[in-house]
Amino acid sequence: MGLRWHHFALWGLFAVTLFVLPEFVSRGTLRTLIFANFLAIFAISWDTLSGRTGYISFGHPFLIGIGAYTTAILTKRFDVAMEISIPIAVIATMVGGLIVLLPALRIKGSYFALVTLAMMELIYQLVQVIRPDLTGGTRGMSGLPTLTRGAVNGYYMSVSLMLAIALTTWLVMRTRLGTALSAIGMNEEAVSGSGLSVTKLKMAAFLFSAFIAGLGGAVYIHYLGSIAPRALFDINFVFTIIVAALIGGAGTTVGPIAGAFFLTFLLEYLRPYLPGAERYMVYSGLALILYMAQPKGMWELFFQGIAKFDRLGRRE
Amino acid sequence: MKFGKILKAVTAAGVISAASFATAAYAEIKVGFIGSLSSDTGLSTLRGAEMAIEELNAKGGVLGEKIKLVTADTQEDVTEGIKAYEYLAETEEVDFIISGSIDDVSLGWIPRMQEFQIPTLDTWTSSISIIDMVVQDPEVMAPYFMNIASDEALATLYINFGADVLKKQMGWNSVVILAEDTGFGQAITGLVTEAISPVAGIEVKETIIYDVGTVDFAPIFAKAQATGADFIYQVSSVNSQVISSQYVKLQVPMPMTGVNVSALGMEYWEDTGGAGGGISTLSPLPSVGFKLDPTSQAFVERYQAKYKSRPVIPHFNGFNAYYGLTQAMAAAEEAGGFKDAKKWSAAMEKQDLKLELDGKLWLRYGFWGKDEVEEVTKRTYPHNARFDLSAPYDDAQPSMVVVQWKEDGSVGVVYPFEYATTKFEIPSWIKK
Amino acid sequence: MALLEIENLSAFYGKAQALHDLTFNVEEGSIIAMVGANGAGKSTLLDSIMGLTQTKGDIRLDGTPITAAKPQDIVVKGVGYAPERFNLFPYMTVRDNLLVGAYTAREDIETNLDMIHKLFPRLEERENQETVSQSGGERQMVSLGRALMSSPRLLLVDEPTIGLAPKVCLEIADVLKRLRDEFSLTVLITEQNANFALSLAEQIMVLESGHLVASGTSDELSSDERLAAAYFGH
Amino acid sequence: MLQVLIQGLLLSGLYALIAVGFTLIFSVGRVLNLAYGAYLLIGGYTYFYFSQQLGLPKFAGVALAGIIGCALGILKFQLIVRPLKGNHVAIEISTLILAVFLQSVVIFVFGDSSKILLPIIPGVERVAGAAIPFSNLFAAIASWVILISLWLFVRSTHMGRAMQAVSMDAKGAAISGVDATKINMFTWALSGTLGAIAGVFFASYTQLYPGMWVAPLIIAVAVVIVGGIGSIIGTLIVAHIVGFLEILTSAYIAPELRGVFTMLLIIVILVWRPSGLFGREEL
Repeated sequence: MGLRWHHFALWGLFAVTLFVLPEFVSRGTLRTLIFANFLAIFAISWDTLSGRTGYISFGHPFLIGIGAYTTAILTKRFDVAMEISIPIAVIATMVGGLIVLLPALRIKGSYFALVTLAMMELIYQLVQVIRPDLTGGTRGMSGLPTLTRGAVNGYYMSVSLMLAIALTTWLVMRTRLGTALSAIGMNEEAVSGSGLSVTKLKMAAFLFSAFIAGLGGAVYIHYLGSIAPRALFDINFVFTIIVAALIGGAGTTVGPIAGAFFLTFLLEYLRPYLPGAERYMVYSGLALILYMAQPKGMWELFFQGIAKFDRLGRRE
Repeated sequence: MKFGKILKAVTAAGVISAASFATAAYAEIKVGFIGSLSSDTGLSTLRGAEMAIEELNAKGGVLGEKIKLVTADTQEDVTEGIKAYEYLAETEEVDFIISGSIDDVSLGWIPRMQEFQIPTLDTWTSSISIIDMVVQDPEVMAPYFMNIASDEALATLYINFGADVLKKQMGWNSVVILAEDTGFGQAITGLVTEAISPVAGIEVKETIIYDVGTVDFAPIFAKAQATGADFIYQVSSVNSQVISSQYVKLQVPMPMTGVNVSALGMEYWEDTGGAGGGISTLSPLPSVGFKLDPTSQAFVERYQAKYKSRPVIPHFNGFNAYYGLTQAMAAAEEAGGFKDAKKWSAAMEKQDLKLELDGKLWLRYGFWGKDEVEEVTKRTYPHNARFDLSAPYDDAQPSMVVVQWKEDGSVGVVYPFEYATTKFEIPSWIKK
Repeated sequence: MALLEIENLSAFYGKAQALHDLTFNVEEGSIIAMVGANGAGKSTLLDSIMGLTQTKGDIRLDGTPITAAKPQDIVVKGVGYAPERFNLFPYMTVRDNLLVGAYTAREDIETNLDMIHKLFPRLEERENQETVSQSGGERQMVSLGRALMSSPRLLLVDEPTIGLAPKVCLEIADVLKRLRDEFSLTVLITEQNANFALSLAEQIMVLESGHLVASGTSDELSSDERLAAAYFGH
Repeated sequence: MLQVLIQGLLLSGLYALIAVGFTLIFSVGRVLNLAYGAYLLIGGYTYFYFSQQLGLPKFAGVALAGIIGCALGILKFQLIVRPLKGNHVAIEISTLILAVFLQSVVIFVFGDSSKILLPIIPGVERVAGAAIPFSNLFAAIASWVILISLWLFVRSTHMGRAMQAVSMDAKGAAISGVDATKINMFTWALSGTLGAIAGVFFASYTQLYPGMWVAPLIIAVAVVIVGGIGSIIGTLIVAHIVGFLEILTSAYIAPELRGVFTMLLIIVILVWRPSGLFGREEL
């Protein structure tokens, strides 16, 4: 797997930094960090599916929504305890992942992106009309049970979950499975030519991505305490997830996290100057420039920057 | 070497910015606004609050401290609403929150209000389910007030309008309900369906629910016509100018009345490009088509001098924010600030502002007591605006009126008769 | 002055070099064949002349440099190309395929169509057929026809006989000869089938791994024993 | 029955008009322009600004919307599509970002609240209980006219054939002397113009609001997927399938289900016949 001690040292340092953060920052900043953590989870989930295998999903909230709605309905309508409903939600999402897989077995490229977009639209419309007594229809549900109260607890919960998911993903992606997934992204025919079962590999990627999405989605709505289809199955939400993953750096684990943190804080820092939706003008404008400049993401820019400074340093 | 230096600088900058975040300045009363900053209704609340704060500060502030307003946009989105409430509570650490949120957004952040216990005044949502929460859990909901009459009052007034005008004057016997698929739509539809037949004697032929994203209403109107009902009752709060402008553009040969939130503002005529004549809607009191009392009129004049952009006249929730914020500050004076939410709540419950027009009570900002039972609906409305459902409305305002836009672009009140400035009419293209 | 002059031409795919310092001339009114095995760089050479690859060196047409010019400009200057895989427009009819070929030579459509129909009567019969449903031989004819629609002076044909039945090969060879004799075109073809090349071209060049290893008339090359063994099978 | 037929034709015409510009880019440029809906957004707001706010004649408003849409299409091609050199994923993602950017710009300039446009051609006629607003009738007829002339243009002009050629075989087009860059730019300009004009009609029937780019994009996606790429007549037919499906659902099943069947249709078609009903086996 090519693990080195410094990998763990860096992860440890990262974790420790995040865990001591509540001592130094205000509760308001913690709330922002919580959203950054959840966005990071969703971006990692998107990245394991799309960033690595090249199957671009424009309907990722489809998966997140299955997890979120399953646990919301179970806890709100059937009084199921969250300890039970969340695992069920994760399993339901993985089943959803298999549904996404079906078209992927036949179609690729832009068409796959379109079918995922259609799936998101479909579930958005269905949630509103099929059994609104269960789903809450257009307006969703509020007053769901919450896992924690208060900014500090919410922060520790979200950061632990995010770190656990990130570390797991990182480890999994360093195995041969991860290599094979990236290989699918580069050249699917070559992978199938090399005797590996592309279908099984895709299934692994889709299930893994769905697992993260379901877990993240379920915990997210038990943090928010409410669920609304308009906010969830929204192309703007898709946009935020994809941009986070890509700005940070697709195909890496740290990239989506960096992207999520960067973008969430950018939005929060803009709030005093542009309180409304105009904030997205700066956000998307910057995202567009960054993406056009370096489609591999900030992570790549960062490394290039270090290399440049190192060269400069040596010259002095 | 250089890289090391830059790293140091970056770290230093990070520490400084984190530290500046942690220390919040604290020498003033901070009011937080939560609502949509890009909708006319959201702006109404914000500006009403701004005007009240300006006046209070000119008089020396509250408890010797100046009032400062911070805003958080909900974008009419539940998740953004929760984020906005958290931002106000935790980053800005406000003392008091004034809300121009729509129903679904308020329902989203209510759990946060319960957690933070920040005195909060809603000026726009009329959701009866929030008042139900106050009934069920008065302790936790103590800091919450809603100074607009709730859905129940709205529906009840409409039933009276149905009996007095639609049935008696127009001779209509049956209705088809066209309701949007929102919390508000469901609540009003439920209340109206329950009562319109037994009280007003109007039969409900069918209820058609439509999605708020509906682009083309032609088939929906066709369906409504097919029911053979005498008129359409619409319930729309989101994008309601779409349905009304298509009603006019399609010249649907069937009268339509009901609740159309966009028709509550002066901008309705401009927004529909003039395609909005004939639409009538329920409306809270200080709204379009009214002569105002002197105090409110003075407020409107100052408002128009200050703001050149739309909305050109505050919606009723702008008045609610203006008077409500003044009352909240008065309650704070009495309770020694906002820190003790229970004490403030008790002081707020006692607030009572009566405005008269031509020697008669016309607008009242007061709240129902915990155990007070309203006569018509036979239930309690703690922390909800005080309304009076039966003429001569001498206990409080009727809370709701019916206004109608004419095809020439004028607007007037058609019901209750005591307030009426014009008569209810059907659009010219409908053959009688 | 030769119609096409090539001097020190090298071509690259990324960092890989596919052609090494080729220098040769194509005289006006001749048929020249470039012979070589698969992967020797024959297609790359034709692509390079058309401006489709990254090149170094000089290519001159009638004395004017066309190195690194855009394909459309090279077409305008009088080079027609019938590539190995034809690159036809599969869901367009034969006629429309030909008309696209006339994109830069719209005033010659009538004459060129006449000429093509004379050369390939079958194309006229099937002018409303989509090329996706045609046989290899027919596609080769459309491909040649399309190249001719631009009124070229120099025609580049990549592997005109690959995968075709012997009878069709003869037909193509006949057409190429007629193009030179009746319509005074200069033709540069590439061939794996050296015997076909011998039967057609007055001058033959041999390409091996991107290097030009021999060049001469058919007779000269046939008498070279090493080449004869390698390419001409005797 | 007649009523359903009339409503179906009107709505379908509007949908065809919306989808055609998107189809064009997808067929010729082979890229998904997720910012396609933004043409409608910008077109609608341009018309609103010039005709309704500044009071210019309606025709001038529509023409200006078309010009701005055309310029936007060219800019998009020059600034995003060309630099990304055929990297489809990158183009899709950047156009999505661009769409959100344009939406925020509209919010910044015009605010978030929705606006109702005056009908381009006022008036309404009733036939068999169905109302036919002249504006919609005009949009439906315009969509037929535009689509059929586009079909003729693509089939029988040099430019049109070159557009087909570029879409089918880039190398083949290049060696025929077709400048793919010019053709692509022309296609983007045409798509932008058509999109912006469709936006005026779409907005004048529904409403103008910053999020209005999503619904037309979904409609366009549906039409293109079900119809298959490269088929203009397919676009026209499928726009009618989608339009009638919605009207029939609203009339006979439930209005709130109107979008569900369209989405189901997309998914079923994509899984069952990925090249679409009228498309080619080129995946």
